[in-house]
Amino acid sequence: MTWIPPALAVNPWLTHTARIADIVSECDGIATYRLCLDTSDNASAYVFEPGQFNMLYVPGVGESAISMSGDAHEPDGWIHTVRVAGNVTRSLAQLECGQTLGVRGPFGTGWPIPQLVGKNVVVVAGGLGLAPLRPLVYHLVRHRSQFQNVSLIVGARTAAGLLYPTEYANWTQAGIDVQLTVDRATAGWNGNIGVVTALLDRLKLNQIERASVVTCGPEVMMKYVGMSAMQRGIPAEQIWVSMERNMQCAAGLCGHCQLGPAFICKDGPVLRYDRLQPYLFVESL
Amino acid sequence: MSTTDVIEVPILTRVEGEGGVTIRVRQNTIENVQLRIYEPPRLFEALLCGRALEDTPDITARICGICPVAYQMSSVHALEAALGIQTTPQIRRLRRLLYCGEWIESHALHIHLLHAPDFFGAASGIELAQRFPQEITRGLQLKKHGNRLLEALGGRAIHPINVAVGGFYRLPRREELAGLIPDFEWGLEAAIAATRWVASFPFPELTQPYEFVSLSHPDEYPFNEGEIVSSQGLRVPVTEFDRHFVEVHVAHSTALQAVRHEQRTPYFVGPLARINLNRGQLSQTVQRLADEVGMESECRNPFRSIIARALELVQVYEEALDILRGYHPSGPSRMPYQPAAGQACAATEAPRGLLFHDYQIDDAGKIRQARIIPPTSQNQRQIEGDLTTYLSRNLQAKASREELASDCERLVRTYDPCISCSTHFLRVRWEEIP
Amino acid sequence: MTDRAAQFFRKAELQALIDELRRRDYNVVGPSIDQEAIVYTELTSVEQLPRGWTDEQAPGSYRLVRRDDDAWFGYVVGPHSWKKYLFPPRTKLLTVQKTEQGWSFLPAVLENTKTAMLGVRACELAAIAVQDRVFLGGPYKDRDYESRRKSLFLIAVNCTQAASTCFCTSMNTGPRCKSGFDLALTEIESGFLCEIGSDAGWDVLSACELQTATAEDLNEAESQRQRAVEMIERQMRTDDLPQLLLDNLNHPNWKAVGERCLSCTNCTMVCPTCFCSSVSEVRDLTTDQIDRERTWDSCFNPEFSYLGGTPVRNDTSARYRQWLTHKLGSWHEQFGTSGCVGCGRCITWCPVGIDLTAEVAAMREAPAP
Amino acid sequence: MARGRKPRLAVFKFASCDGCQLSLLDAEDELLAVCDLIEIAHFAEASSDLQPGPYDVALVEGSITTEEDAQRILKIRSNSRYLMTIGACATAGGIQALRQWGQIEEWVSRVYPSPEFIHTLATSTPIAAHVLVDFELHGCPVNHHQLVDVLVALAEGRRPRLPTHSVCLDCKRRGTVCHVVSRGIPCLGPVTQSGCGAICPAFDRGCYGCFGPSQPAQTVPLLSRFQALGHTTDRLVPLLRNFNAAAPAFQQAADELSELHGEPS
Ligand SMILES: Cc1cc2nc3c(=O)[nH]c(=O)nc-3n(C[C@H](O)[C@H](O)[C@H](O)COP(=O)(O)OP(=O)(O)OC[C@H]3O[C@@H](n4cnc5c(N)ncnc54)[C@H](O)[C@@H]3O)c2cc1C
Ligand code: SF4
Ligand code: SF4
Ligand code: SF4
Repeated sequence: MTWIPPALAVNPWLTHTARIADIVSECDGIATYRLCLDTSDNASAYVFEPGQFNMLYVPGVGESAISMSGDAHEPDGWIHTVRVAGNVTRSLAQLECGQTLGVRGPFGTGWPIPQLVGKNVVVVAGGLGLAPLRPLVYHLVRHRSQFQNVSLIVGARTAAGLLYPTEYANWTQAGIDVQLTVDRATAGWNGNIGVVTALLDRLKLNQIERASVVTCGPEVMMKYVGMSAMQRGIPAEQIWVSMERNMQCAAGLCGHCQLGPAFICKDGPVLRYDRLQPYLFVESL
Repeated sequence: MSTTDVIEVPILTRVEGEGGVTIRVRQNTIENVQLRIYEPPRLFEALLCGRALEDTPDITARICGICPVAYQMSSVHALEAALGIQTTPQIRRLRRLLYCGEWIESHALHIHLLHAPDFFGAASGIELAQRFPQEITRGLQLKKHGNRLLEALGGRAIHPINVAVGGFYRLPRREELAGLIPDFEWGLEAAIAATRWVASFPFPELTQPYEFVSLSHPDEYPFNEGEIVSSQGLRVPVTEFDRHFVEVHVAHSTALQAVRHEQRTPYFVGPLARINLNRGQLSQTVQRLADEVGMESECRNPFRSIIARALELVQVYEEALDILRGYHPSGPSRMPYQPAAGQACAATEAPRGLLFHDYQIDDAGKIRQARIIPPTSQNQRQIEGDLTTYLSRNLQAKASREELASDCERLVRTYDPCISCSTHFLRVRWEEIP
Repeated sequence: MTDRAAQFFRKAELQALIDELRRRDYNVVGPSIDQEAIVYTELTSVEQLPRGWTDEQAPGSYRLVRRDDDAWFGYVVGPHSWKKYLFPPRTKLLTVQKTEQGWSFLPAVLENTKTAMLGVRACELAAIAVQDRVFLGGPYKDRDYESRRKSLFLIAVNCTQAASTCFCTSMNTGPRCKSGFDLALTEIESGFLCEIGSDAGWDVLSACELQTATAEDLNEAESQRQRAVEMIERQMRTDDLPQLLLDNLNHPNWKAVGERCLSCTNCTMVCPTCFCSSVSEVRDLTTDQIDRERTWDSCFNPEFSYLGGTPVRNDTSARYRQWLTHKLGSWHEQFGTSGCVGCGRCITWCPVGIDLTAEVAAMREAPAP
Repeated sequence: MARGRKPRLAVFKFASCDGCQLSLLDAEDELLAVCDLIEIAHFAEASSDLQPGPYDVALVEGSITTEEDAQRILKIRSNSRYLMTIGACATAGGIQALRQWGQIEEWVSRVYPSPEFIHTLATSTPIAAHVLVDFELHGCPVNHHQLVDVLVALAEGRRPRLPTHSVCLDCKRRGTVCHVVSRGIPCLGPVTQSGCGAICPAFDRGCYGCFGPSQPAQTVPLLSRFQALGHTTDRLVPLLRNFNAAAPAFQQAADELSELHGEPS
């Protein structure tokens, strides 16, 4: 069970003032923010597990669930990578350094790090799905020796949509097999073209029964990743996905995010594939 | 100016609905003046035919978003007369109360946002608010009270949903109305202050030998009941409306305009007419206030109708408070009835003046024929007459067309014309003189 | 805990009980007639009770009718449920203010509402227990619910009749009130038999003139309660429900019911356990203050499952399926109980009379291929 | 909207009662605050200062019933970045759309003694039948809180968003007892879009659909329920043919009902 901050357990609506400390533009419509709480400059205020998320609140507009995308070991603020999707994220994108917004969290389950220890780990990210996976990648890099082979498959629509490109070299150096693919090649691209599952299918995995897959990206992509992984003999119990649903409370009280028996906000967003399987393929559930 | 000239006010602003004025000048004399209404016809009288009579108050409300209650009131009174329905004193009081809400809303709107800017050369009430922040904010509060009352009793301010043939769908609970009392106590004082404020405005000189027409009731300031009276001594029941008033086709225009039946002369309806003809029915407070602010006992200056409107505002605040304080719901919310064939008419006092409805229904309770004469179509001829007089006097003195045009607009605005309700107006077609 | 055996008091004593609770600052709420139905509202006097009235219910139909006796609680359950007091239709969550330094966020001030509910039925006690699990049983507590719940006083009343839509016996929630109350009454002709469920209940009861129940009283009460049991016609098999629903997520009946269902949300609104809500911004333009407010919402509302531009559950049948499978199926896994207590409200108050027990039966009879 | 500059608002009227634009003035508490966010560039009912376009936001009230208006709306569209229709007339043709079930010549001559002077179309069509509409605000009249919300959203550069669910949800939130169930009254709440606050049921009458069809508007099962309750087509067809008579879901439902019963439609 994920650790829940005691103050949130008794009032999940507890919202803190956060100030924008840095904004780094990633690619078209996507930026990474560092948010610092007004009430605390203490690193312990930013404790989270890779895979968890915060609710970011722009007053007068609304809230959005946004994953942590920073390094859990170097907490100097909340790091979030946000894509402009609708009103909340657009209003967020209009804010400048020094301006404030509301934050509550962290919420949700993290990636199953203890279960990955000693395993061949395959991380599959689609588009913005790399954001919630980056804290996990940092962990893998930092504790590389605890894991067997580690592969990171990153897919994007075009090369310009590949998130955090400057970091791939470090990750490779740390012993992670980073593989990139795009749906559509643009000038200058001479890497893979095609869906992430194609790379997954080709991936060399010496001990299938010791392999685990973690994935985040568009729901269809994750479905196919799950299917491909299982076809290669990886049991459903060793596949984890991070789901997305409409969320209002993030605490299992509002009913919006249900998928079958799971509340994506508190039982997820990271869920084991076998738990989702009966529901994931039912249309409009 | 050239010998033949056309001065146009293309869009009358700060009036409800859309219209314009065209004035033709030849050899420095006014040849003719037309108030043009280019509201496209919506054919209410036709679309009512075949509808169940209980739909009438909901449908006729849509004739005008500014004074929907007036349409609801005239229609239910006419239909009740046709069916022989007698309502209870409580229903009657609540209907007066509902009308109070509409008058407050409409008068406060016209005084503060539409008319007052004219006296200070402001383009709008919002602009005027920079100069008179307290007065305009106070006016908005008054307007809001009217709306809150309409909501409490009618469900909402525009197109209330609670008016039924026979009464109301539901009587408001005591708390729903009693909650308004503190606001209305404040509002009564505020309305008095507003009256003093508007009475201090600089008024242009213009007096006309009008024939004022309104309802009149021996015991009360007129809303829903009374005889039709005029300043020329007319006093007849509403059922005789058609013998004394008629809608005519005018040669130079295709608009229907109401005039006195025999004389074919224009007449004047609205607050100024009501206050002139019913001064004795005003409360003591309002009578004293009228004297205090120097409102003549028969005022013939249309610009001063803003004072009449303000005095009426005070009058209806008092009346509303009285009804609110004494309200204890009891008895039926509406009277039952059996549909039966019949014909009847009724007139009530809309904020802008007399509103006449006439219906024929068949034995299944469906409308066979409807006729609706709104206040603005009754004033239209008078407005044109005023414009002619005013322009004849001022054509020489004021050289610029713009100035004259905006004077005309201002004069039209004193009538608070509501053009959206003008179901009888036509688009005027123009033949320019070369 | 002295003598907790059943007590008896005369009908008029109920007023003393109400007065005593009001003296202790409770807002006493209970059944009364309004809008041609028996609804829950603030009570100051027993005169407000629906004496001599009963309700006749059928799918999509409810009528208030005169009884031939003067029973005070001679009805079943109406369009309101008690959840409106514990989980109100609108609740303020947060107040946001603009300051020189930026936004500041203040948790909503909890309303100090001591509520005493009079006339809670067995299925309704069960529903409160279900919502307790939803709002208080998980890792996050709903503090508004918690504060309301903590100061709640519950006077249950046993059913002495049942409506055609009731099926509490199938859901094992009634008609007899077994626990979860401070006091539980059974109405007989001369007065009320009263069971005591808590110290607080016993304490409040001191305001009434009590008598010891005679054997005759006890018999009459028992046969009244038995009458309710016997009147229950509707049945639903529950042992296999979660699995049945899980196995039939693609059953053609979902489409069929989706064509009849209005997606109007009435069933979820009247259901005493449904807890879905949404949050909205209530902005005061003149003061720059914003309240974040939670309002009742429903899984039948298409926008409820909005995600990235379109609803996930984008037709009525998908939404009906979500409701039913949640209520009767996944609720078990989430909260260790069924989400349905068998009160029958959703059957009665569906404007077109859709009956969840019939929909389940349809699936049971012809499981999906 | 462009940042740093107040968006310029214009209000235009077609065949209508004025009630929807009046709603803006009915937002007494917010009016002055809204004017801080938005520049009123053209609003004849409220201001004599009529500025020429282009406008950032045009509010359009009323339906198209004349040839001239059909031309005028084209000009307005080309002069406006964002065009929003307000009210049942502009979004569905309004009550005056009933003419499409009648004979226009006969209707005109019923009202006017000289029908030859009347130039009106046989239809009353919504604005969206003529030009692209960016956002529709429903209601007869619109709800002024919704109107203010939408204007503030636009001024702040957000996409306006309003609930499209049924009136029933609001009806239950306010604790009103369902009339269909408890009294057998035909109420259009289940198929009508939220926005009014469910006032009709709260005043003991059925909803008459003035906010137009909800999503989804399941008229078929609702109407057959009403028929089972004893309501005749004679009553149900006019109920649907009110202020949103020409809104597709209501129009279709009413036409189907009257066809089923051999009424000329
Ligand atoms: C666990 C989790 C983690 C996430 N992490 C990230 C991340 O790291 N980075 C990132 O960029 N995104 C992330 N997302 C996605 C992100 O939350 C959504 O893209 C975001 O909420 C969009 O907000 P918006 O207001 O800009 O978009 P909108 O599409 O406008 O929606 C915002 C919310 O407003 C409501 N809403 C808006 N329009 C409607 C409508 N028409 N009907 C009903 N409701 C409506 C809904 O509640 C919706 O959720 C994550 C989502 C989840 C669930
Ligand atoms: S689902 Fe229906 S029967 Fe069950 S508790 Fe809810 S309203 Fe009552
Ligand atoms: S009264 Fe009308 S709006 Fe209210 S719940 Fe019933 S059907 Fe819906
Ligand atoms: S008719 Fe319907 S939508 Fe219109 S005000 Fe009444 S309840 Fe609301």
